[in-house]
Amino acid sequence: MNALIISAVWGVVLMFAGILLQRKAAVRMVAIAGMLLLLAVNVLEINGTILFNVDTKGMIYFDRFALLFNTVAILSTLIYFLLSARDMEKVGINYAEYFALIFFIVCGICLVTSFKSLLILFLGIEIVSIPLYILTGSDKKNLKSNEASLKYFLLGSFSTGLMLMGIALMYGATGTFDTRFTPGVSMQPSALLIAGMLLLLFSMSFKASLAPFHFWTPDVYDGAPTVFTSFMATIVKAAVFIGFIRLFGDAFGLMQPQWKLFVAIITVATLFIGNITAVFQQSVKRMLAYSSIAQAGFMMLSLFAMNAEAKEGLLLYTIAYCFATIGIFAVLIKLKDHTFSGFNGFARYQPLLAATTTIFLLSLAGIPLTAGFLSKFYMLKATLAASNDLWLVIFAVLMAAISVYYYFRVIQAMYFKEGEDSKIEVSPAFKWTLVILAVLVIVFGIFPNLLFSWFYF
Amino acid sequence: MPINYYIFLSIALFCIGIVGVLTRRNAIIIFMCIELMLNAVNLLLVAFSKMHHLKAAVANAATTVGTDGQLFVFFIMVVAAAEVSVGLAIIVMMYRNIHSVDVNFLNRLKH
Amino acid sequence: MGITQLLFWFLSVVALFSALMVISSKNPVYSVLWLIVTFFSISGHYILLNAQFLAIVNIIVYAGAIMVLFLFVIMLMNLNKETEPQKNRWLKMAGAVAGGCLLLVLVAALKDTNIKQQQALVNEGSIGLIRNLGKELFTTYVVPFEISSVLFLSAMVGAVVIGKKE
Amino acid sequence: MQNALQIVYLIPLLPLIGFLINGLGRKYLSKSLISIIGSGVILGSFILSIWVFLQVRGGNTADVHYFDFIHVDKLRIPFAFKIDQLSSLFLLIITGVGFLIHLYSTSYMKEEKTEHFGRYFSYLNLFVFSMLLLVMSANFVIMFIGWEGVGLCSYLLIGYWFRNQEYNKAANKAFIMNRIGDLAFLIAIFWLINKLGTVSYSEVFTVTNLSKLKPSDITAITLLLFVGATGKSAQIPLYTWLPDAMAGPTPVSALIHAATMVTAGIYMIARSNLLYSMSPVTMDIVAYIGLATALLAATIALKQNDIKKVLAYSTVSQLGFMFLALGCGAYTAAVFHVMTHAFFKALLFLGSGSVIHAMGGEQDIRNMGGLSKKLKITYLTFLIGCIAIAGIPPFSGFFSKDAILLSAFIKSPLLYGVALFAALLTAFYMFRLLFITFTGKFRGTHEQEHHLHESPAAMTIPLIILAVLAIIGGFVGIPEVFMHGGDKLGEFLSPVIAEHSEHIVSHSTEYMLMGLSTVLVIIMIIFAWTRFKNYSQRAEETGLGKVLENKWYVDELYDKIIVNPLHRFGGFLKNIMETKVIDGAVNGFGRIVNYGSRQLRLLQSGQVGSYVLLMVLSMVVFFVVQFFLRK
Amino acid sequence: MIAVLLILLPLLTGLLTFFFRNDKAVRSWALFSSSLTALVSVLGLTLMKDAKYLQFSCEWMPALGSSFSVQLDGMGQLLCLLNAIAYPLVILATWNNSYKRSNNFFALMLLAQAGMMGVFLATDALLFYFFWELALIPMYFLCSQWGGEKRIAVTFKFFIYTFVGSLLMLIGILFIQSKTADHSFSMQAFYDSRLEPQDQQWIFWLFFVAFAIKMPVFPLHTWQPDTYEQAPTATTMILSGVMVKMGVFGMLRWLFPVLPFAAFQWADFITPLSLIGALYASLIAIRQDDLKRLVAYSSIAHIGLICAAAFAQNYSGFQGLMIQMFNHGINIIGMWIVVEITERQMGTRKISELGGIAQKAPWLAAMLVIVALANIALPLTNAFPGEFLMFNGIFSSVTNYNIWFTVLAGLGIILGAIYTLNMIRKVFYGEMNPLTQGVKDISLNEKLALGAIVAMIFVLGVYPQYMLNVCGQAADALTQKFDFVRQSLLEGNR
Repeated sequence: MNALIISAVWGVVLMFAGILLQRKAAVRMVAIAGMLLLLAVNVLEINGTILFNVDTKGMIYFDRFALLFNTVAILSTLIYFLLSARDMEKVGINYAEYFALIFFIVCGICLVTSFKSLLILFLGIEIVSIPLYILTGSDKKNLKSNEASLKYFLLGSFSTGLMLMGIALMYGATGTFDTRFTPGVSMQPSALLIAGMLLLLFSMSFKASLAPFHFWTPDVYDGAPTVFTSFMATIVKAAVFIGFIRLFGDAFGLMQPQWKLFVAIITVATLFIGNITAVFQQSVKRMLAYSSIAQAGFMMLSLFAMNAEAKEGLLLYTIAYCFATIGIFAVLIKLKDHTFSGFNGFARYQPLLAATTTIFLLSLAGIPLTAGFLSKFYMLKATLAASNDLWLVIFAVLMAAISVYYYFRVIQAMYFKEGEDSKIEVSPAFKWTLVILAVLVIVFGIFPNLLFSWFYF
Repeated sequence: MPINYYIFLSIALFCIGIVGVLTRRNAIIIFMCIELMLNAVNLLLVAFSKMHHLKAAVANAATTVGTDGQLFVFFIMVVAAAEVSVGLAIIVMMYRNIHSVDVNFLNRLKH
Repeated sequence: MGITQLLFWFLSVVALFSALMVISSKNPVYSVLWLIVTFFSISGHYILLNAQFLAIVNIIVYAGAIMVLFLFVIMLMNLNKETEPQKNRWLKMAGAVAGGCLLLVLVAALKDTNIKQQQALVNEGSIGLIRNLGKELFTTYVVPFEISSVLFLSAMVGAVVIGKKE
Repeated sequence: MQNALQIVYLIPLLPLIGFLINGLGRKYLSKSLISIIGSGVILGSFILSIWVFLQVRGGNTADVHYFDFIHVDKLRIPFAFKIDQLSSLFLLIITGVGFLIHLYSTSYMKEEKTEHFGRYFSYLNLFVFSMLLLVMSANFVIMFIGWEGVGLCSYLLIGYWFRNQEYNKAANKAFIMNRIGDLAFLIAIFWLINKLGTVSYSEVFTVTNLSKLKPSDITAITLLLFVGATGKSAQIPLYTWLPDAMAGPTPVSALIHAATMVTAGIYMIARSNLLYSMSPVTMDIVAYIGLATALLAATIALKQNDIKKVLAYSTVSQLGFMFLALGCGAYTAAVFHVMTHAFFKALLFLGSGSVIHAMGGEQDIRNMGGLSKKLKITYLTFLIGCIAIAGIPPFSGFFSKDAILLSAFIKSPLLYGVALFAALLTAFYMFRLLFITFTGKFRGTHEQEHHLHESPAAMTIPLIILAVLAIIGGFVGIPEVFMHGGDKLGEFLSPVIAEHSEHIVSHSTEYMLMGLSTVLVIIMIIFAWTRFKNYSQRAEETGLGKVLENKWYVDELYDKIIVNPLHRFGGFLKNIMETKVIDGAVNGFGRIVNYGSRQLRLLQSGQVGSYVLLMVLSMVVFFVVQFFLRK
Repeated sequence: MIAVLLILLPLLTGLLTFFFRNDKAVRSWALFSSSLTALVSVLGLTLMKDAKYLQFSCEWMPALGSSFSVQLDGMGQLLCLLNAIAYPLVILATWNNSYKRSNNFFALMLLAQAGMMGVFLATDALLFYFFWELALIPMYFLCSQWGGEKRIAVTFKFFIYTFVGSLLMLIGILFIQSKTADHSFSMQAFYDSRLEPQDQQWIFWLFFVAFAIKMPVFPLHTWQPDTYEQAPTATTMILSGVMVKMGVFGMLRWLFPVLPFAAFQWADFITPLSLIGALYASLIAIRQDDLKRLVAYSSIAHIGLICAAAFAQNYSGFQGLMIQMFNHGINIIGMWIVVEITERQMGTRKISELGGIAQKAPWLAAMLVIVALANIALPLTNAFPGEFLMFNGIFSSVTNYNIWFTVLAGLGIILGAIYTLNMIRKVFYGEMNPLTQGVKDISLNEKLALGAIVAMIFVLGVYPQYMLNVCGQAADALTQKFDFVRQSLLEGNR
């Protein structure tokens, strides 16, 4: 609750900051301070001190899982600010508003991770989406940005329509919007309920960019200003997954036989399309878009497994994925040329950045000693524990092997290809943040206990 | 009224909306079709709310069961309004740049 | 065949017909007008279901505000002539067919649900009245109500960010 | 009490030391020093061998165990020596003849550069070491070690002049052909281990253990061992390497490819005579193969013009005789022939070496002739050698060969007949060689004639000693018919070799056979004399002669049916199988992924309409699956 | 403590090496640290045999049921020793090669060593997997940074190939772990997990493919010749000398004891496969004109033989291949050193362009001949006892075709003799050509390295018993597993 309210409030604060403060650095400071505050209050809430006592009539419930995820999300956003906040200046003049919107998105994320009523889910998803439409289009002179935002908007509201229809049907079947409707209904689920569930599955898949509802992702991620791509490809996507797993855990927990098959199909399709298509990309940005689809496919395994391990794993996965991707994007933003050849000879001129980028890429590829490996490992473990059909696991693993192909292309470009120095200047602070991030990725990869000691829920 | 009628009616409207989205290429009209879909949902919700209310009213005449459905419709309208403001803004921005609202011209980003 | 039935059928036919006109008429302005017709018929349905509040809101917000906004925009871009070039007709066909399939499938799926005998209470019941709704909204649903303010805020900011000239 | 024979390890150790010194110090030592060390160590082990021999005569045999070479659970392979009649006898032959040849080499190899001189002697010592290991070993594995060791040394020595690729090819050929044999030997060893769990002679050749073996096993093992022997001892089908091995320096040919190494096969079979006696099938095969080899080689030798090639083929054919003897169960006779053959063949080779030395490297006898005047000693000793090999009493060859023929006669008169024929051929081609080389008039170039000279003492002395041995060597095995208990050798070896072929032939027949062979041999010699006493250049050989000159085209045959196909197959694998098929499959997978990627990204058409369409269609599919396909 | 040191030493020194600047210092440092590691491993073999030195275990990921537990047992000890002494030799032999950014080069080399050590030591499946990859990653960078002109593509193939294998293995590990009693990754738990035979049947392949790719066994070998050809020679030495053994080791440590039934039942399929692979490789080697590729293929042939011996699944076979792993490592490194010297001096690897080197470089030739003869397992060289026992194992394996398998394997050694001797003949004997005129004999550091190798060749060839004693226990344990399997199958039939 703390984070929810304060993020909303801080959004407003930033809107005023935009008017009152002239210097952009000051605005940035306010934003970063806000994130720190959010982090603090959220950690406080984990430890049981709730600042605002609001009776939500059981529509919102912050359990440990939600809070932990919120912490992760806020932390990632903080890191994201530290690394890339400076680069938002280049996007447009409404510097403060961007921050405000991001804070609103965080507010929405808090809703999506902790809803107990479909109404809240709906509102949360919308609060997340609408600012994203805007951030996508925020580079107003850039046709790609415009196009991306329009596409995103049209397809997004279309999927909202689907979701609402699903909710309506469910309401018809159960007579309530509460996700904890009586299991008596779900014993012999009516056609209405199933249809509603499927529609929700579709719309959530859309938001999480899972095949075959992923088509908006590459275009939007590619067209949006890279700064914001970084944000929406990581934290937002992860949040949607938490909402996803909540919805299917709470509402449809007893209907697994009905949806397991579809989740499996979607997972396979996502892994396949994401990985295979990424192979042939020429632009790293677009490759990362596809890779985010592929990673989503892996996260989907947690939904398939739907057990405690899966939840832990999803959190770990979020951390690994967000950290690595944010790091890579932060470097990518600095580069002029977003194609693979843009990285040629990078290691020669920016050894430190190259090294950290390599670590992030290895983590994404799921190489041991990085958090990425453990998270994938967890997903596979959870899936195996949940069901005995290995074909899914083996498929996922083969796809992971393919993913190595495109991630390592970047490494090859950086280390083994000659290229001219793309004169980029980075602040020491940036460097050190990046290094710390890389170290975190490694540490979580070797001593996951540091996290698991939190994770008891 | 049998609830099925409402279900079919709203599904029909919903699908008409989808068909509109599929067949038209004017961004504004596509957006209008989406609004149509939302309205179909609204209708359905109201119908369901009345249905549940009827079910509950048998036991107790003064029940308020079903209000939530109608309130949800209210919220949908709120959101729809918000979406419209943003959406139209985006479309206008688009129009400023390429002087067209034809979605077929949205093909810089592909593959 | 009471009056309500008649009204129901009439409104349904109007709604469907106007909806079809929305997607089929060449001229955007006509589409908008047809959509307004649809909304009115839906509002009629609301009244039929004794949900007066929603009926009014529907007319004010949708037909009144939103549709007018659309109309403005269209006028602004003077798209009011039949400019829209024909989409590739195969794609059109495919779209229509796909939508039709979806309709068929859904109808077939939902035609005999366990609630198909149940009735939707028509032209009586008081939950649709503004008093009940208001009470509910500001007691139980106050939190979502407040949250939706955040939504509006972001939408507003967004509209400004996008719309403002640089 | 500590057995006096403990110190036999010195016998192989000395040559090893010599090898190390000469090998490592070949850059720094002087030739004389090298020759002293090289021959000295052999002399040392020769003296030791004599001492050992006397010990054994005194009935003091022993299994000397040093350490466990390999010991994995039940299988225990000790590094141990077996000193008994057989091995001690071979010790004498090897070290004795070996020493003489070392001595001979000191002057024969004078012209070599010092380091190559050192290399030569180190190889020679190494060879003696391995050979000693072979004969002294107390189990098959250690024997195998020596077995491969001698193969290695012969490889090194054949390729001694490594600048000449032909020689190197010959060396490779020798090694690889030996390897083929060795493989069979190895498998036999595994078979023994598998069945008996041991490889020590003292444990294998016990009634209890042998009775454990099924006849089929015995046949298999003996046959495999025999295949091994054919490799080492140049029998059909693996004999072709030996003639090529003449690429090495002549003393090497004398030592390795005549006197010692090639007899390893005979030693091995004699060693395991108990096994062989239990498998008549193998015995027959051995006999026939031996006989065939003897005959074939003899026929080839008829038409060879390279002095060393003739001797080489005669060696092959003599080895054939020995195997015949083994096949007839006359192990003693075989060993006896090994001994005598060692004497006179070494003598002949060294003699030929002397000739070549005198001719300044010329080996083709057609360019020689009338050398008897210039090279008196060489001529005489060579003559003795020829008489010995031809088997004229009382020269050594007579007794051994006669024993073989007799055993053949006992087995079957047919065998005897063919063997006798081969023996006659032997006499013929040997004297052909002798006459063409030493009689008539000189046919070489002028400077060669000018260059002619008798070899130095270091070369002639060994010749003389060997000549004497070639004469008297036979008296250790005088047949019963002449002198009761004359067969000293038989008695001596009786403990190790169970001679089962009893003398069932009457003395009269035996006399008759001897007479017959002797007379025929003499006739042959005279015939050869008439044909070749003043030989002159002949026209190209034709018909059978040509076939013989080309060694029945056996090498060409092997190339055709084995070497070339193998080569071509290898090429096929390298160029087609590896690159196209297997690696192609691997890369193909990558290509498929790439192609799929290129196709799949076309799905991302950039059109909102098509996106929605795809979404709707997949929705429809999902609904259909859920509501109409799943039950 | 020894066990931990063996991992930590190269790991830490390796990480430190990144920060060196001066080239000479880097080399000396690398040599020093690797010699230290060698010393430690020797210590573990001689003075500190006691279990308390050779074992270490502490909590790592309790949540996952995985612990950081390492142990130095017989087979591991040999391979650790190999790994430890290989490095000083390699560094010494390639002392004069110049690398740009040599600090990174040696750092990565040492990291790879740490990884391999870990593989040989780990007694926890997850830990094993970690090290398995840790050994691979530095190799990837080494090869594609300092390799030949086609390095990037080739190395990448190598990486993906191996990575696919190890991922499959990961699934296998996970599956077995989910079947263990206490859901732990510890080796003991794995050994005690009595999987259903029909489960074993296919889990077996998840593991075997991974190991087969690593070894490599025909037909999964095609990455190997290219990689060996393209990689920098020092790396190639490590790859073929030590890393290849990871596959065999993994098989013996993690596959056979865990899935004995499957291992037993697939033996009749895999043995001929690997033997055919050995022949196949030898035949190709006969036709090779490239020195490096020739050695590479000969290595494939040897590994094929080792794999076959492993699937003989009896005491003799296990003992043989255990010491053979060590000896083959030594010999192949020797081969590479010679090849490397030749290439560096002549600037070509084409056998057809070389010849007569022996005249100018007798030492080089002598060393080569010795190493080559060891490579074809001549008696009294170190390879003989190993191959002898392996053959014996194959011959006495429990199958109807044991004789034929032995014959196949035997053909292998004949072919081995053919290509090895031909190589010697063409490269070192014969007349010199203008190219080889300029050859110089080997320098001191190379003499030292090769001398050490030759010394080992002979010592271990004359007295192999020591090695056999070291790994006897491990072989015994494995054999008992399979005796048990055969027993139970017999009873099953009855």
